[in-house]
Amino acid sequence: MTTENLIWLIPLPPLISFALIVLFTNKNKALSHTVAISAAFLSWLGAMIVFVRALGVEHFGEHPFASSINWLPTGDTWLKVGVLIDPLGAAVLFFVAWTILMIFLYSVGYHNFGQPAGDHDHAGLPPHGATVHGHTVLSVEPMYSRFFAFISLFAFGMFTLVVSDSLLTLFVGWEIMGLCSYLLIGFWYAKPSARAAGIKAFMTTRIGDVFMLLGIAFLYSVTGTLSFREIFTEEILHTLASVPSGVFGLSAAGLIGLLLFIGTVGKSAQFPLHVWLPDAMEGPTPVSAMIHAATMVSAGVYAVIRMFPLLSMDEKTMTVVAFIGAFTAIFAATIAVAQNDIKRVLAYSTISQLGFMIAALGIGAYVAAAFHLITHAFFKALLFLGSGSVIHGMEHGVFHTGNHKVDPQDMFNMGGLKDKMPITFWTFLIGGFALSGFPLVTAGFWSKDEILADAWGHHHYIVFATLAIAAFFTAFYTMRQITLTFLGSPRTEEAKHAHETPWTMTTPLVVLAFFAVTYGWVGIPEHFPVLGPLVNNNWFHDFVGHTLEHVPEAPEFSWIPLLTSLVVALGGLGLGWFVYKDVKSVEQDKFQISFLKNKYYFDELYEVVFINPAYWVAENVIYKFMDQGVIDGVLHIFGPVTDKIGSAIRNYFDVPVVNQFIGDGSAEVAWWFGKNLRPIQTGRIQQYFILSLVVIFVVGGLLYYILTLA
Amino acid sequence: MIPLSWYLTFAAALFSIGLFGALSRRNMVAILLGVELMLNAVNVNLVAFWRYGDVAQMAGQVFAIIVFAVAAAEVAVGLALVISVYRRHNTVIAEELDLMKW
Amino acid sequence: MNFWNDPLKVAAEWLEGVFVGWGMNEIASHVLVVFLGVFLLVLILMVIDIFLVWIERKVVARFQDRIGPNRLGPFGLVQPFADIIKLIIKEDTTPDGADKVVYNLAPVLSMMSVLMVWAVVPIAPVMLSVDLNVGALFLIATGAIGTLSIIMAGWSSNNKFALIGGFRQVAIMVAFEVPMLATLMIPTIFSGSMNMNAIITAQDGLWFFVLSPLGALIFLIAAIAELGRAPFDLAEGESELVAGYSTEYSGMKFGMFYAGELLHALTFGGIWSILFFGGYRFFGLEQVSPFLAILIFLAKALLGYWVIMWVKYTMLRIRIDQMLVFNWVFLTPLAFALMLVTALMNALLKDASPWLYGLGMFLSNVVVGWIAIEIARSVSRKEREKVEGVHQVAEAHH
Amino acid sequence: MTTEQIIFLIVAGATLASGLLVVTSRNLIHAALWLVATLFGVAIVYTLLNAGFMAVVQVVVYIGAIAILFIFAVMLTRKDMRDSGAQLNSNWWAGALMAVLTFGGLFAMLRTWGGMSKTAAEIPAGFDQIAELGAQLTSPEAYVLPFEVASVLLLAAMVGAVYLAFNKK
Repeated sequence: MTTENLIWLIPLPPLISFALIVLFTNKNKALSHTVAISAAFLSWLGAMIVFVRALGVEHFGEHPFASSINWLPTGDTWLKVGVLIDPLGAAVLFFVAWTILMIFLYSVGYHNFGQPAGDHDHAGLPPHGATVHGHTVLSVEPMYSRFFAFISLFAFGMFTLVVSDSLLTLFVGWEIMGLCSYLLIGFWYAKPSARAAGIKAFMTTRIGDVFMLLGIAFLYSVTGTLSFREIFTEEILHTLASVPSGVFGLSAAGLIGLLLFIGTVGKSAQFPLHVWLPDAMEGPTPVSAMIHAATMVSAGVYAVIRMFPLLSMDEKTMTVVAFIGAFTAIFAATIAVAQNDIKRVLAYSTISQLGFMIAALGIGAYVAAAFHLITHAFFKALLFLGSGSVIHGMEHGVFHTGNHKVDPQDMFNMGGLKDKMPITFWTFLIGGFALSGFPLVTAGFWSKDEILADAWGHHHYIVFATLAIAAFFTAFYTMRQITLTFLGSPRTEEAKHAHETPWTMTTPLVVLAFFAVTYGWVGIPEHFPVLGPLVNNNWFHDFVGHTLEHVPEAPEFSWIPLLTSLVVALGGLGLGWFVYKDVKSVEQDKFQISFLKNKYYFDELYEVVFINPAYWVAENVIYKFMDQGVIDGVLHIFGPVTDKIGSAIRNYFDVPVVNQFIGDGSAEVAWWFGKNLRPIQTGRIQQYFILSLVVIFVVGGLLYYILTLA
Repeated sequence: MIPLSWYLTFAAALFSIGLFGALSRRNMVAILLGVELMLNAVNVNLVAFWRYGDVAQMAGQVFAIIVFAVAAAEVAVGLALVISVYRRHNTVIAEELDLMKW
Repeated sequence: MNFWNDPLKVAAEWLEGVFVGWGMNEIASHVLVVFLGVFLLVLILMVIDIFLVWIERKVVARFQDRIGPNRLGPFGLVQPFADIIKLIIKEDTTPDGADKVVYNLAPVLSMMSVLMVWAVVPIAPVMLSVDLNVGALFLIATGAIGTLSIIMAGWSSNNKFALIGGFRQVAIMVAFEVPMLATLMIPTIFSGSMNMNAIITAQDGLWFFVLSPLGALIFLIAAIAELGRAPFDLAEGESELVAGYSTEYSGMKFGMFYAGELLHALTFGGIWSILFFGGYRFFGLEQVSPFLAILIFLAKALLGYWVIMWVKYTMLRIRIDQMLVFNWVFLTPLAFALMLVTALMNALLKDASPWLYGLGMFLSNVVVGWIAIEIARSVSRKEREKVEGVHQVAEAHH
Repeated sequence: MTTEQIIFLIVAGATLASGLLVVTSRNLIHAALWLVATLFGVAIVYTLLNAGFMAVVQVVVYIGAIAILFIFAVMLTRKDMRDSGAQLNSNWWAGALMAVLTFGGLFAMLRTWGGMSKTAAEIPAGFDQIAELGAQLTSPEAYVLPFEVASVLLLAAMVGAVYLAFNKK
């Protein structure tokens, strides 16, 4: 099979799996997850083959794998759909395939496959446990098959997005993921908070998507194409850059870039549309991992990276992007410090890290953004799956003690899990250090260091300083999390009885931990002391950089960003450990600042600024004034008037004319004719025959007369 | 040599006789006899047109043969109906079988 | 061209010359000569018919270990003439309530249908009344007229026995026409024509009897049924219906039915010999003289007639329902199967050598016959078991 | 007038006369027998038209099967030997008028038609009508479909007739 055909096939297995599970295997849990994991495996296999083949191509940037077909006729041209795997696509495909496969595998364990059905579990609620021989144990998820169907569709959306060669198919995948995020965040739909979170995620991302669609439409109307390869030609980019858009003094390129970027802001939960992501924790943990690492938010960043040539055409847009990114990075990092929910900390850290990437793009650090996207995907997937594993272990303890009031997600209920869950601890530690940027060994260090180096090298000192502080906070809350969760001694009875999770959950952790460490090594800068000359090749920069026509220069090596990142990482970690090593309860936590804990009151702000006015407008303006006052009022006028007209018509036209004259009259006439014609129907076929012949002779004679004589 | 018109006139006369039979006889079997005469008249026309047209083209005879088949089918079913009706109503007079009128 | 090579043509031309010499119109003389020819043929046939009565009586006597007519003339040869005189001087009765015209027309039609067959029978290479290209089909057509005569006789007699006999005969004739028509197709397939002369010419090398013995057998059976002779003589089964459709006829009218039947039997013997035994051909002897050919043909026809008689005086009469069932469920399917197989084999072996062709045809006939007999045996065994099973139950009940 | 024409006139006259007797005779058996005579006359007309095969088939099918069936039907559907009562219905004059009008109309149309004076072409020597007929009836380019449809029609008619006439116990 040619690589191009193979790429076409990569998104298909999850889609087929979705259909199969929904239509056929819904009743059978084992069959459903077999189908879903097989599909994920097939896509993974295809992705790996494509990736390996891509590595073998010389000058892959100039000769990417691409093929397209005509899809929709639009006037005299065709709307094309196609696939494109260039270096960026190949790298993204690599991590997407790996993380999706791992999350699929993890989901089997997470949803307690093999456990008995719950005593009083309901579809739409998390499993409550089952009683076996007097013990309460974990029970299997009631909607197990449905979950695999949804994440299969999710995976289909992501693969479609990654392999697409145009904004059109990218947007299709994008929207499929939007739907899936809604479905999966609200997976336990009987929980009001999950329902609300699903709606919130859907609505919030929709705001971004509308702008993105505007951007796509604008782009198409200007260039007549949506294909990346056609847009990113020198000629079109320059045209776009030179055409003024008439908005904010931006060029067309700038405006389109800005609109597309707003889509990303929604999808990747950047300020000010970040509010949905923490709430998305309501979904099952594999979904969180899916959203935070493998698919959804990565898709947002991927889209911006994709559109980078367009974005970089306008300096103002770049500034906005850099500002939003940097602000989000520090803003979310500070919130994360005050969160007690283990997943919530990670959620804000995701927002913060995405801010890093966006900021890197904003300052033109294309490769660094892509690099951080990939390393982050690995270690954030690892962290989420690890936190899921922790929660799972805690739930085990909760079932053991039977005290269901204990929140298994609250870090202050944990502590000392290091010994109970060693695999989870060590892999979580690796993930956490990677997130903090622990020097040299972790992937996070190399990618974050590259961003800082780029910011310093390109003289974006404000961004550099902001990101450095954000990185410090990152290291601090990460260590806080690790310390509270794993170190010290158990703070509750439940934590004492926590238990290591099954192999289906730990295996993905180990695999992802491997990547969280090693993936950084492909991007060691050439001029890095000691290690640089040893590796002597910044492979990642070289590979991904060639996606662009002008390969971005790697920043000059400088000691300042290196030392900065060393200091913030180690300092943050150390401080975190120092502050929290003896904390026994929430009250002893000095950082429970309500301002941070309540996320700068953004939800409340939105409540006041947007939601309440919307409700007020809906209630008073739309409902009471427009609907009841104007529309109903008009209708109330219409009613009597039409009633009058109707009765007039009835009395003076319908009854006398239509009913009596036309209706009854026609019936009378028909009756009269029928009565008088009835004798003709004698039931004697010979008479009919004679009559028909008479008619034939009369008609024939007339015709003959008309045609020949007249 | 016989002119074509003779055959056609003969066929027309035979057809009219059959028509009279079909229109005027009371007995259903006799009506069918009249129908047979009409069919024969048609066949005479068909064969005559074959003879006076393109002899190599056998369409006239082919259609005459198909008329034979139709006639055979018509007689078989028609007479079966007549016998069936006779069993049920004990009559074969067409005028007495007017159950379906009005 | 002399008289001995083509006697009919020479005689006809001579006669025409004579008539024209008498001052007659040329066309009228031609019509007159044709009429005379037909008259001559009928005359000869009637004379042969008279002797058929003698032959029939002689043969049946021999079958029944008697001597038969032997008083009048040598070997009783004058006996038929005495019979005729008796028939003529008998009272000619017409039943009360009979449909007189139809009643009197029926025997004439009966005789006519037989005589009409001879219009297409080639009695010698040069002697053929009408060279009709659908000769074989003509047989069936005249058979239809024979059917008509019988139903007319049965109906017009105003007699229940006669009517039932007529119905029976018509049922038989209509039924056995089907396998006869199917077997008629077999010589047609072999010769590629329905023309009688062409069929005889095609039997140059091999008689069709050799190619299709089963076809010949089926044709014989159907012919006997058409004739209404034993074992299929149900229309006049004397123990049931007195004399069937001819019950009310007396005198020469009965004589015409009787003579018609005998002549019909001889006719079918002749047709059988033409279709399956080469007609007037006999190893080139027919080329010597037309008269010799006539003799050969007559001998073969009489042989066929003898076979029909042989069957008649050997077999028992069967029941009407048995007979119709025999036709519809055995003979007709067999005849159609044989026709299909023959047509298929003909298509397959068209270009094969004559030896292979003949062998293939013969073997296919044998196979079809064998299969038919096996099926008939298994069916009859089941029928017998059904009957005997019921019988045993009845006995046990006793 | 040639011999053929004389023969035709005689045959046609006899045929039409017997045809008239078919539709007018009181005795239905006689009517059926007159039908036989008419059909025979038509067969002779076919012979005059050089369609020998048609003539023979006419005799086989019409006289051998259809006429016999008619006679059977007449016999099976009567209570007495004779037919009593009126044989023509009350509208017979209208039927007669229609018949005469039909003939008149057809005759008038035939008189004005140009192809009436057409003369018959000689049938080419060696032209085998039956072989040609058979070939055309079984040739996919010609009439195999009507032929097959006719056979299906016959089958359906057979089944229908058997079903209708079957005396249900």
